[in-house]
Amino acid sequence: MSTRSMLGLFQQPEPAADAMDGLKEAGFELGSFDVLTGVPYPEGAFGEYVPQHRLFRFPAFGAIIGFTLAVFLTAGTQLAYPVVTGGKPILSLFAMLIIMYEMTMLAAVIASVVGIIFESRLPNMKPGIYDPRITEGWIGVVITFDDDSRVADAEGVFNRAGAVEIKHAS
Amino acid sequence: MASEAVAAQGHEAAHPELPAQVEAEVVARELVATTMGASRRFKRIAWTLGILSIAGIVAMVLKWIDQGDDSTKWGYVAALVSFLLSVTGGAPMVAMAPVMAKANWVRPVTRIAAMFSFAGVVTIVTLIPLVAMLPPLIVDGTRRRTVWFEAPNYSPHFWTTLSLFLLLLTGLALFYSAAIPDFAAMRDHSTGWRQRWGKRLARGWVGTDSQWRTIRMRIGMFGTFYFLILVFVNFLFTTDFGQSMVPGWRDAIFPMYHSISSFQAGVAGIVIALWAARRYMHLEKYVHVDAFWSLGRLLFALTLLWVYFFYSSFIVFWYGRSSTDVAWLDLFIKGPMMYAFIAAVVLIWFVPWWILIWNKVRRSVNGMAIGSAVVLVGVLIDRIRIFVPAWSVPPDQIHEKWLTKIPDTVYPDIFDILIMAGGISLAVLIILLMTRVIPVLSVWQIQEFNLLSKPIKYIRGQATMIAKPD
Amino acid sequence: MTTETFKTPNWGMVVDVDKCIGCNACVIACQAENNIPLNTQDRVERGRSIAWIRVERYWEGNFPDTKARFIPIMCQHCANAPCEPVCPVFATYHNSEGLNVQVYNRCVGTRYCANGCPYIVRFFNYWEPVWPETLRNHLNPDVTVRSRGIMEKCSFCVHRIRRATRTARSEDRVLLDGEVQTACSTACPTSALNFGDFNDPNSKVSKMREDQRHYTLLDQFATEPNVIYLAAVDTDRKVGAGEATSHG
Amino acid sequence: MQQRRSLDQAYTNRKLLNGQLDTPKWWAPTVIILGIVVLIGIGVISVMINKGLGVTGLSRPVFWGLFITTFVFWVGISHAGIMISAILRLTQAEWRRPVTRAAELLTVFSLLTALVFPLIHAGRPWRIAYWIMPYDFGRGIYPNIRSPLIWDPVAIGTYLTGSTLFLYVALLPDLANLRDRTKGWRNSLYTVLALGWRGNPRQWKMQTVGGILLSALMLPIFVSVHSIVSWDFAVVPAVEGWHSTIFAPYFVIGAVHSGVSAVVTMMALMRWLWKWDDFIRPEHFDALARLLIVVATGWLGFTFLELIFALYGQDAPEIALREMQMFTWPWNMLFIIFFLTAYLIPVPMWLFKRVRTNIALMFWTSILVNIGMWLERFLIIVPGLARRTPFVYTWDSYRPSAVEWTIFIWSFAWVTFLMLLFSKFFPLVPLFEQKESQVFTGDVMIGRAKVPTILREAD
Repeated sequence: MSTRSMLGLFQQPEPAADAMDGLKEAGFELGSFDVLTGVPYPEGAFGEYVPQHRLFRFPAFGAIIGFTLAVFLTAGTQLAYPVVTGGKPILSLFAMLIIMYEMTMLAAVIASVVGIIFESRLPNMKPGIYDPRITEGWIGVVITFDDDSRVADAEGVFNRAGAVEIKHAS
Repeated sequence: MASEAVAAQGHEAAHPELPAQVEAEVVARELVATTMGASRRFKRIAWTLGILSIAGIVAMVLKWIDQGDDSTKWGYVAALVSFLLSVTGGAPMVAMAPVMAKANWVRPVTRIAAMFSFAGVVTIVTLIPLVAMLPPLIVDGTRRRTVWFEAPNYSPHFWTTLSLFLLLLTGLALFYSAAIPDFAAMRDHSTGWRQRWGKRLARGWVGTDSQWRTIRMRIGMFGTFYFLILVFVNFLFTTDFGQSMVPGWRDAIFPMYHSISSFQAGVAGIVIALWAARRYMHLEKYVHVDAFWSLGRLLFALTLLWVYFFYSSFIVFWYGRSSTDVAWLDLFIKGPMMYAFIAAVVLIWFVPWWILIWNKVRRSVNGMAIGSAVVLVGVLIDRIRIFVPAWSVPPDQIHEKWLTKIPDTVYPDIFDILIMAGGISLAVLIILLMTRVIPVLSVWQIQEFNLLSKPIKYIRGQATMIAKPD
Repeated sequence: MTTETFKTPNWGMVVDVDKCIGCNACVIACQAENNIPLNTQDRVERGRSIAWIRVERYWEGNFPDTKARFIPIMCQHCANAPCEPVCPVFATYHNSEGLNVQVYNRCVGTRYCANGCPYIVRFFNYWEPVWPETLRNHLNPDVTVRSRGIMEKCSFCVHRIRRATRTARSEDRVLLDGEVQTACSTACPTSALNFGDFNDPNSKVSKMREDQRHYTLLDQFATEPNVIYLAAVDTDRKVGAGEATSHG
Repeated sequence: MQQRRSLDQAYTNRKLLNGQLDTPKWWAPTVIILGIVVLIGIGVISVMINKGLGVTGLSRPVFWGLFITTFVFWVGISHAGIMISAILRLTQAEWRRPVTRAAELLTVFSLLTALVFPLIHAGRPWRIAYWIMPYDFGRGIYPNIRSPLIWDPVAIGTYLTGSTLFLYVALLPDLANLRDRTKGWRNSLYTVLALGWRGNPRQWKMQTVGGILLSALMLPIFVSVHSIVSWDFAVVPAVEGWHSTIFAPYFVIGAVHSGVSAVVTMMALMRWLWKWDDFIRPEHFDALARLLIVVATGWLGFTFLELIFALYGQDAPEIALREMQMFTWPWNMLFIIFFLTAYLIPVPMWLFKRVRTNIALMFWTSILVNIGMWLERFLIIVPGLARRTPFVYTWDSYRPSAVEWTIFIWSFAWVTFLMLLFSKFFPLVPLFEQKESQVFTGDVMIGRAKVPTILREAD
């Protein structure tokens, strides 16, 4: 079915927050509307839902992968062709530790970057309705409808809150 | 933007995570009240500690009579001195650094940290026999390897003692200069001898602007001094009472290693003291979980730093493998104290690292207390595994280029055990008694804390507003 | 064949400093044997001369009663060679016969091994080696001509060892003591340089190393060299064990 | 502390995107000139590879010289980025905001430059593949992980990858900003790069949380990299001046010293070239200089320890080496310059607020520091090798050849070139952080006093 969405633009945080409250009162469920800002405001500044995330699992997972890889790589490459150098053991743990450490950290970093991208639901090549002025300090409240019947209420809320402009998209 | 919001709703409903704002006057009264009287539990603990410490002192005298001629037997005392130096010297430093960095969370911690420097007395007491045991610079005609290249004989004995005294004095000065307003508070809210002493020590404090300025200046000044002296003491003690006892032990990082684990022990000590104060003196209202959280992050960082410093010396010795390097490995790692070494690594690094990596633990009071206890034990064992082998090297080898004959493990005799127990309990006792003399949390710091950090409502959300005056 | 006959040797050298007269014959022999490029004046001035074995000269005592002391220095083939573990590509390693082997075609020329060597017996080819026309045909076919950009050092004439072993194997017998000789040891007129197998208890070198005069160079690095020196007898001081005297 | 100055976001965009949207006049000619220098440098490098290392001034026993020194120097500079962006982020220092990205950039580009040196410094650079990578399945023989020269590429590779990703993640909101400001092909480019960023709470939360997470992860890497570089030297017992246990932290803190100074230099240039006076302000220089005083003094302490324990052993060779390093021509001259420039001149000057807030003076002092820190590495590496050792008749000084100096200069041109090229397409100052600081800092009246405040999210 055609979900259409609407974007209300505000110049100040206060009215935007009012609009969010209004939408809540009007009984739109929390997931359906969201606030777009050009600046990270303190969490919950607009009374929006607090996004849940599992970011910290990614580095842990990555670290485990990296460490295992490193163990196999360091041990394997030494055992594959054991060459004695300077009376050091074939598996010199304290040299291997350094490589293991680096590879663990590398995998952890890569994994957490993947995690950050994924948890912010990116890449998203069809971001939907948007306005460039948001990056100039305006604040957008975007709402999506399953049925067109409720568009009017939302529009009313926006106007009452003092939206400077309202954009529609389907 | 922010300022309007702040101006508009500066004083809003309290934030769930931060406790309600307490009126300054209430703070003063309640905190001063904590010093009054002593519960039966307190008395019992104090007596036990007292008896232990006396036993320790007696044991030290007996050991002196019994083994006063054999320096190889005094490794455990050296380890004890190092441990006490670490904790009592490290703690005030840990409290001072964030103060100078204008960190807000540290304000409830400073007093309890500064109290540790009183326990520094014990360090000096236990150092006395050690100084007597330390071989002179010039052993049978030739100089032994020290940092005192051309200095007169017995310079290490003199300077180390002096610097330790200096550390103690600076610590006390630091404590006192930060305590003056609280003495004034006692003068105003206390009774009996406390009030009289408060009056005497407050030195006519009324809190004028100039008085505040001087106090801040003094804290900054003494803090800087304290840091410099602490590093210097660590350097002298570790080289004169550690490295120079072992032929061919040349470890440039060792003083830094010692300082780092001393900061670690200091943080751990503070956390435990804070935990006890919160638990038994019912100061939950003032000691927020935030303080533990920040200390937790600090402790975690120091834990990683410890393993870094250790590894950077270890890898050089292990890889270089020249005669002196091999001697080091044989003496300190796989030598007489191998199991102690493993225990130290587990307790200083592995366990705390694995505990403190979880934010849940860092944000929990008891979890932090457990972690810190582990660290403290670990540091003690680490000192033992370093200083006991170092002292157990017979003096006749002192002129060799590197250690050829690795000494056997020296196990503690009854004297050592008593001395260590006594020394530590004396230190604890001193801190305990101090809590009867002055509020365990600095009154004015708490007041300032409440003044400068306010939970506010920002548009629709919650935030903490922290003022940063220059 | 029993294992007894083919037990792996541990090649080493015993240098009797007392017998060395500093004639430099060993240096020339090595130069010729191992295709070492000529040390032209410019190379020596730039400190880029290559000499797998060199004879160091020290003066002892003050004029007029001065003594010249000579000590031949070549790769010590250390059991704990500091040069080996630092090589990132295994271009130098320790083989089963106690030799410190340089693998020319693995070397990428990081020169880290040279920094690691306390005896400074490793050499880098800064230029492509060139010989005058007359010398081209004198090159030893058994020895690789090292291209530029790689390290080289004394190999205990490993090609001679290999050849001797091969002949022994083909004649189905054990290597005799003294059958393998390095270029320098053959050239030495006073037999100050003696090459042999330390694993064979009856070999000449094994007997010589029992001498009470024996010592190794720079023992503070605990490199356990396979080159043993016998101190000069007429003085109780070992020639520069660790501390070098006035360099003339 | 941060004087709060209310800046309209549109204005912030206009000013900070001027590098991309209306490029300054000087940009094109500068880039062309630098490009020519870079080309010359590359030419010289290829000549050296073609002719062989004979063209350098290296000899025996000075096998390592200017190249390795410069390698260590650039790795040191690369420690600016994480120092500023990670440590200051974790300690929540507000004044870090305008410089974080530039610092991370410096990290990435100086690492790219540093990597070149060990490779061209090898005798046969065309064969380094099996040094860096365990690819040689044919022979089944792989790199020797016991060698510090294997630890290096691993560590630097990790650091490089990590900081590049860190840089990109922190770039996302600004890419979205550029996407909104541009038209045509650039717009489509930025649209792709911005991955469809809209700035909803979830994305912002990931920015902040992820930033902290990445900082916490990058910090240990940052420490490990220079430690491992220092172990290249420290694990060699044969060279007296190198075999010291303190090298790892000593190098790291020295690296921070030079890196942060390099950031100061760059900040001054950015302020002058792009006219960002509103964003890069004296108080930032002030704060950085305070930091530098602490770092430099700590570094001095380590230097002292290094020296004391070098002499502590009282072995003849060690003392001889130090004698040469400090009191014999030409090293003594270099040593004096090193000590003056690295500490004695800049740090006392920074003690005065008038100097700390004077951008020109900060610029020159920070350059002095980096001269000094380069000399420090030189004085560790070269005299250590050129020292007089037993049983060698060649111990001689080392004079870098013209080729080496050219490649040395090339490295600076190369880094600047990359920086300017980047500045053409991406903002050097993180816009969203700039705006964020506008949101998160304020003033409050305590009594009659106007006190600057910081908002902390209630976590």
